[in-house]
Amino acid sequence: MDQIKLTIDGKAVEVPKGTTIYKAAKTLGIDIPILCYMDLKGLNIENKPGGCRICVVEVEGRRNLASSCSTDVSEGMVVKTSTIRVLNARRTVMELILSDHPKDCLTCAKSGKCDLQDMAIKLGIRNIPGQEFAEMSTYRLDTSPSIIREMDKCIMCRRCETMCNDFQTVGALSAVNRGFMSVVAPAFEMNLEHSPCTYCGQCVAVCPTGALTEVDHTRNVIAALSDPTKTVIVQTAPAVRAALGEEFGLEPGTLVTGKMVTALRTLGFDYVFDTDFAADLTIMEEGSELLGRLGKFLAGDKDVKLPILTSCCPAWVNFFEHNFPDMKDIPSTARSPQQMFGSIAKTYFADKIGVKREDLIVVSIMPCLAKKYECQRDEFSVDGNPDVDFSISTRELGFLIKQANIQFNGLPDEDFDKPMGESTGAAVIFGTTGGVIEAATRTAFELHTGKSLSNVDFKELRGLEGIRHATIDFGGFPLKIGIAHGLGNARKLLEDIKAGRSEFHAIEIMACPGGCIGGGGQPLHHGDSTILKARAKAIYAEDTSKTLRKSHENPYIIKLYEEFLGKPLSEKAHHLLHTHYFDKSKNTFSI
Amino acid sequence: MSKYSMHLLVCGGTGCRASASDAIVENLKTELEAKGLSDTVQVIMTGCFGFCEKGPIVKVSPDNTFYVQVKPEDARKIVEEHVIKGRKVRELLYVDPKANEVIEDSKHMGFYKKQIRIALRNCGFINPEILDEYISRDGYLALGKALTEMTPEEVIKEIKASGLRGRGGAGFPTGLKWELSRQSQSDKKYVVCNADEGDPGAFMDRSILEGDPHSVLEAMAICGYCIGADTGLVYIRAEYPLAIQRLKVAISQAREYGLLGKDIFGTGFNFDIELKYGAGAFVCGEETALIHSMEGHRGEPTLKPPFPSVSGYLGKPTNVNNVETFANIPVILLKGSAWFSSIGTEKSKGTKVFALAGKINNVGLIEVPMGTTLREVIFEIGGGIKNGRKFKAVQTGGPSGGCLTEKHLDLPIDYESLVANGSMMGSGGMIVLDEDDCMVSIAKYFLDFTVEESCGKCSPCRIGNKRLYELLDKICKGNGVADDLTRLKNLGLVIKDTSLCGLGQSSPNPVLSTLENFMVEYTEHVHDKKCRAGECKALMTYSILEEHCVGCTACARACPVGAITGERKQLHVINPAICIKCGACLEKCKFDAVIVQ
Amino acid sequence: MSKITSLSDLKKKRDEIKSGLEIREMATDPENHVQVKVAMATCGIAAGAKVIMDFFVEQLDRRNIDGVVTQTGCMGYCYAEPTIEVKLPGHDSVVFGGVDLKKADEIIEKYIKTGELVDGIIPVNYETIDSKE
Amino acid sequence: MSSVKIELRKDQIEKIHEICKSFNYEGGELINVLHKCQHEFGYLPAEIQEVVAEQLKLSVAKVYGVVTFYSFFSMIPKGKFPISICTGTACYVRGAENVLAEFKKQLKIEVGETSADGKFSLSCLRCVGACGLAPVVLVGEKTFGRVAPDGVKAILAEFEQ
Repeated sequence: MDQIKLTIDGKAVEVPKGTTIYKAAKTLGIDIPILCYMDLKGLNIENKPGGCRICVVEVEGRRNLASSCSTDVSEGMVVKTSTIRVLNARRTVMELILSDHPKDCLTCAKSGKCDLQDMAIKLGIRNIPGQEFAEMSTYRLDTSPSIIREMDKCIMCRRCETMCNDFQTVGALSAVNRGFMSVVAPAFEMNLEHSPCTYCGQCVAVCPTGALTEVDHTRNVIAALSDPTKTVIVQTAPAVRAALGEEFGLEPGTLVTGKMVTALRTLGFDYVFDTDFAADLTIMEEGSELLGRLGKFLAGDKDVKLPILTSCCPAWVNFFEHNFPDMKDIPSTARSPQQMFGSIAKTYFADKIGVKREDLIVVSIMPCLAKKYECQRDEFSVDGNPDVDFSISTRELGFLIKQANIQFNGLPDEDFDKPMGESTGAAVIFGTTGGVIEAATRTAFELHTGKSLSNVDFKELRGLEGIRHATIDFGGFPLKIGIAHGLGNARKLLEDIKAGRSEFHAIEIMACPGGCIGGGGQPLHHGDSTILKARAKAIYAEDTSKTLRKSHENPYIIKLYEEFLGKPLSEKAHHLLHTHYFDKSKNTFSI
Repeated sequence: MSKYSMHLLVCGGTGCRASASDAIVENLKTELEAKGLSDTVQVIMTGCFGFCEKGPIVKVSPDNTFYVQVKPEDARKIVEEHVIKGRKVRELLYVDPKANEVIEDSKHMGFYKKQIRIALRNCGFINPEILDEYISRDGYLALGKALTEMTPEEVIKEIKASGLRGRGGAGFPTGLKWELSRQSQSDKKYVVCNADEGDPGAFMDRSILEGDPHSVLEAMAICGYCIGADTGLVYIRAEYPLAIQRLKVAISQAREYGLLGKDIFGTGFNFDIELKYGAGAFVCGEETALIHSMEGHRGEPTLKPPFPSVSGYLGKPTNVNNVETFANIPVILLKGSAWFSSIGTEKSKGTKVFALAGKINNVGLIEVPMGTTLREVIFEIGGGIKNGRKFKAVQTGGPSGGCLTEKHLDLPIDYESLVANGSMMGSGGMIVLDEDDCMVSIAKYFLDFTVEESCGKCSPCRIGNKRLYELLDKICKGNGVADDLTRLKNLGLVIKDTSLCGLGQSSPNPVLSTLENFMVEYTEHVHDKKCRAGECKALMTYSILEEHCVGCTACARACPVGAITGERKQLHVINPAICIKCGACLEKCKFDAVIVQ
Repeated sequence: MSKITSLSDLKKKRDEIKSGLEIREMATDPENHVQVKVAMATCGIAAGAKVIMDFFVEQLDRRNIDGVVTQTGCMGYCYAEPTIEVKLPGHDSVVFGGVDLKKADEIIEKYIKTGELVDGIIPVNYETIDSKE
Repeated sequence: MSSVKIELRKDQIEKIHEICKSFNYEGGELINVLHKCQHEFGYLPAEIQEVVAEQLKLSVAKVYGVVTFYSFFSMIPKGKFPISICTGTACYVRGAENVLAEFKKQLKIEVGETSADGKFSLSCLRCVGACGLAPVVLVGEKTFGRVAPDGVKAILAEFEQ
């Protein structure tokens, strides 16, 4: 590749052609402030509108300042990143942005984690000249089951739009209006509820301000915990343990499973369980479904629906209900681990401890915002009582722990309660892309071939490539597996299936980049994709450390089937652990 | 046929009229009558000759004698000497100031060289809906010449040598643009004509498309030949129905003649043109925004580079020029680059079309060589200021431009001189302002426009222009403080310096240039709470003149807030603390007793 | 309409049209063959040019004047719309501004019929590219 | 945005389908499609935008984003006699603002609104290019030049019957 020589702040530097000034400066250790720019390396997500104009620098020979995030270097370029002219411009632009931004930082959900707040501190903004005469753009507050849009706080960085349209191809959001009143919104500025939004929460995950945040359910959880008539149990999703530590300043990728359990117990949960238990259960049901369809296929049944698609990601379920309703009989009917957990908890476990369904409160800790919506779906409740009462995100758990004045980093490690706290390594890897299908493969292989796997690590299924595929030798039968994370990638696979081009037998789909580790409810990555990689590593480490690594070997799962469900896909299992899907393509403004 | 053998044409333009051309007509008629000549010599009042500086004007036809600064009493002399004896009245003849020569035949007057119509050469001459009329004026000859006698490189060389620069704004050299587009390697390229004239008060491009659509089509085909494109797209404002209709007619006629389509002039060159419609967004005049709009997106600009010549419409190399630029091309090829570059100034060649409007007598479309002074345009071609008011400023370049003042009147107009003085060529709107125009309000007007037209993508333009507007509004409402003037300037400079596209980079110009040239008006608004033009209502005070007031009570009854007190047949008084300055009393008073200061 | 397939075709066509125009100009009754052009751009139409054009078409016919009325683009005199140009054979063309129906009638009756000028002439104040050599 | 829901008739939906078809269902032709639809229906209510989005395989949000970007597109039905006041610079300096204020006063509506009886709607446009006639007002297809505030009543009266 061609190398370009240039000078930045008096220092010579050589970078490949096509490098931006911002990146070239980084190689010199010069950190030019950025606001709207976002580069999730390795995931192919770059937001580069050049809109905020905070990153402007002086380039010799140019009339105007250049935005360093979006200007490529050229041979002999002389760049100055912090002249008086640059600093004045940067400060004035920041004052402008703040002049159209609410000042309720103290009570803002993003306080302390806000890129805009950080930038105001960095630039030493102490007052906004002329604020008293400055009109602010205001928009209607939009509260959906998962996400709150408080667009008064939008700074038009367009990151959410990039995630929603380019990466997820959901198309719920677009920049609307023009000029001062321009904002990112669903069609007709309706609420997200009336849009094709999947609640994947990727808009929230990248929003630099408090414009997009999760609906806060921590108050409901506190109320439940303080109600003496209620038995409150909690389940924690696999990806939470690999990220929660970040809320307390721990290095990304630090596993905090034990501390998390202790913290939850300290908060007052009567039983601290693990969604991983339900993940093992999912594998039993979904794996059996796969084997069933595969058996029919091998027997020559032409009508069998293959590939089978995983169904544990609620944003993905919302996505195909909106966009591919004609294919709603392809995904597995297995409920997600969160819902399987709730369903078993409010039947099997409630009976065990002799608590009435209404008096048992199930809380889930999820890396996900779509889970908030999922647990509110009508089909997951019995006589109006939901299987899972409240779903809170990893971030909300962080708030709860801080609120309770628990010194998280100093907590001892404790174990989950039994029976629904026991899990295998196969369940843990549900938290990262490729994990569900790897777990399913471990079980399905052994059930199909009757042989025991010597090596359970299917490395070919791992990685961060948006679409991956692998062929596994299933005792002579080549099982073709596809994996996609990100709904845009999922869409490609679905279009292939629709067009009859798909060769896969099974496909795993996760809505978020990296799978649940990159979920919309996780600690904010602030545009640093190495954080996601560290979390994935932690997940695989936990898997390796487990003695049991195949779902069908989980003794409490075996017991559950013996005592309660019978066998996978039994009538009872169908009733409690499976679901059906809806056509939501018309669920918009009018048609 | 005519019974008259001689005509005396007296200028009836507003300027001359003010200096007694009516009396001249009257006197001429009386003189002719007295001499018994009223049946053979006709006196006619005409429109403006556009030479108001030397008015009143009397022209004698058929010998083209041009008398200047004629006084009513000169009528006798003209009749006795010129009409009867055939001797010209020498002291009334125009003296060329440069050569110090008396001009006898007005055809030799420099004045008539003030306007040269190149881009407008066919406007008003041909029927735009009949291709034959265009052909009769050498239409499509330049395309034929290019295709059959020249290589694309030779054509580009010719355009480069002509010195033609983009007429839509910043003045990028057209030949160089074509060369860059030619150099881009691609299987598909596009030629785009930017006909999204969005400058409020400019209509040059529309007039060309309505009056001479083929010249643009021909030039686009030439451009296609040069850069290697077979498709042309005209991006035109949907608000221009007539221009759209004439373009459609022109395209279909050119196709019928084989001047568009396949194998043009039997050379194997294919080129066809489609229309794309704008939908009312000023920012779409910016190339990248225009391209996004053509692709069906919001017309938001993106950073350049990459330039459209490398990656434009649908990611393909795209050459964008505006209507007036294209309209110049065929003439350059037919008459040669040397001819073209002999017109204009050192760096700005050829002519420029301006839409002259505002407080000027001859509102109109004019085309002058680059380097013509503002004075010539305003006071000669434009016929001076309406209603004999005093000239204050001229705004060029629309919302991206600035206000030039008295001291700039002798400035030769070209790209560089306008920019150096805080304005710009822009697309060619030229709005003349008089003493009744408040410069702060004018700046506010343009900012209002920019705020409405900002796409909202980058923060300096989205929020900064809004803040500029608010500051100006505050000043106009009498709430300005000294600090606001400093803030206006800093904010303006930062918006210019940091905005993403040309709209934001030039939007503060109306503020900055008025600050520069009319600081005293700003300080009057801020410190003295006074608007000398009387435009800022909030800064006016209403009072009643004792000597005129008859105590009729009409004003008190009209006042909606009860600010006026006074008994019948007694002096009435306005309480300034209650007065909302609505002007109702002023309207009602029959005795001119209410005054506004 | 036949296709133009070469440069010489175009030139031939141009020359044909030109001579054709001349023939039209020197019509059967050259003394009375009049050409009227009405500026029909948006500004002109907004000011009422369409009505004026219709008037000329109808009235030249009704008053037995051998003439051609055509539309053209903007002449540039926006302050004086509607604008028309009248060319009498053997004369330079004359532009009249601010033409209303009354003025149009006057133009027909006086200028076209007798060559007598009427008020409202717009002096031409520009050079064409052909005169600029 | 408009909160009034309308029900598109079958033939109207078919008309939109036809328009989209004439542009080969190409997403890049969105603006041309919207122009045609607005020409056909007079305005672009949400329901039309949804059909267009579905036909061109675009998100409704994107279509709405485009509609709200361009001032030519309207989501509110225009009055029987749409009044447009030119607020281009030439008209502005010749008093267009006062003329606009008078129309607002007479009609008791703001810019972008339609009078209660559906007769008049008020909008501004930037330069119709008839600067010689400034200030200029358009009512439907008819142009009024050199309009003064006291002439507004007469203009409205012309269309009142």
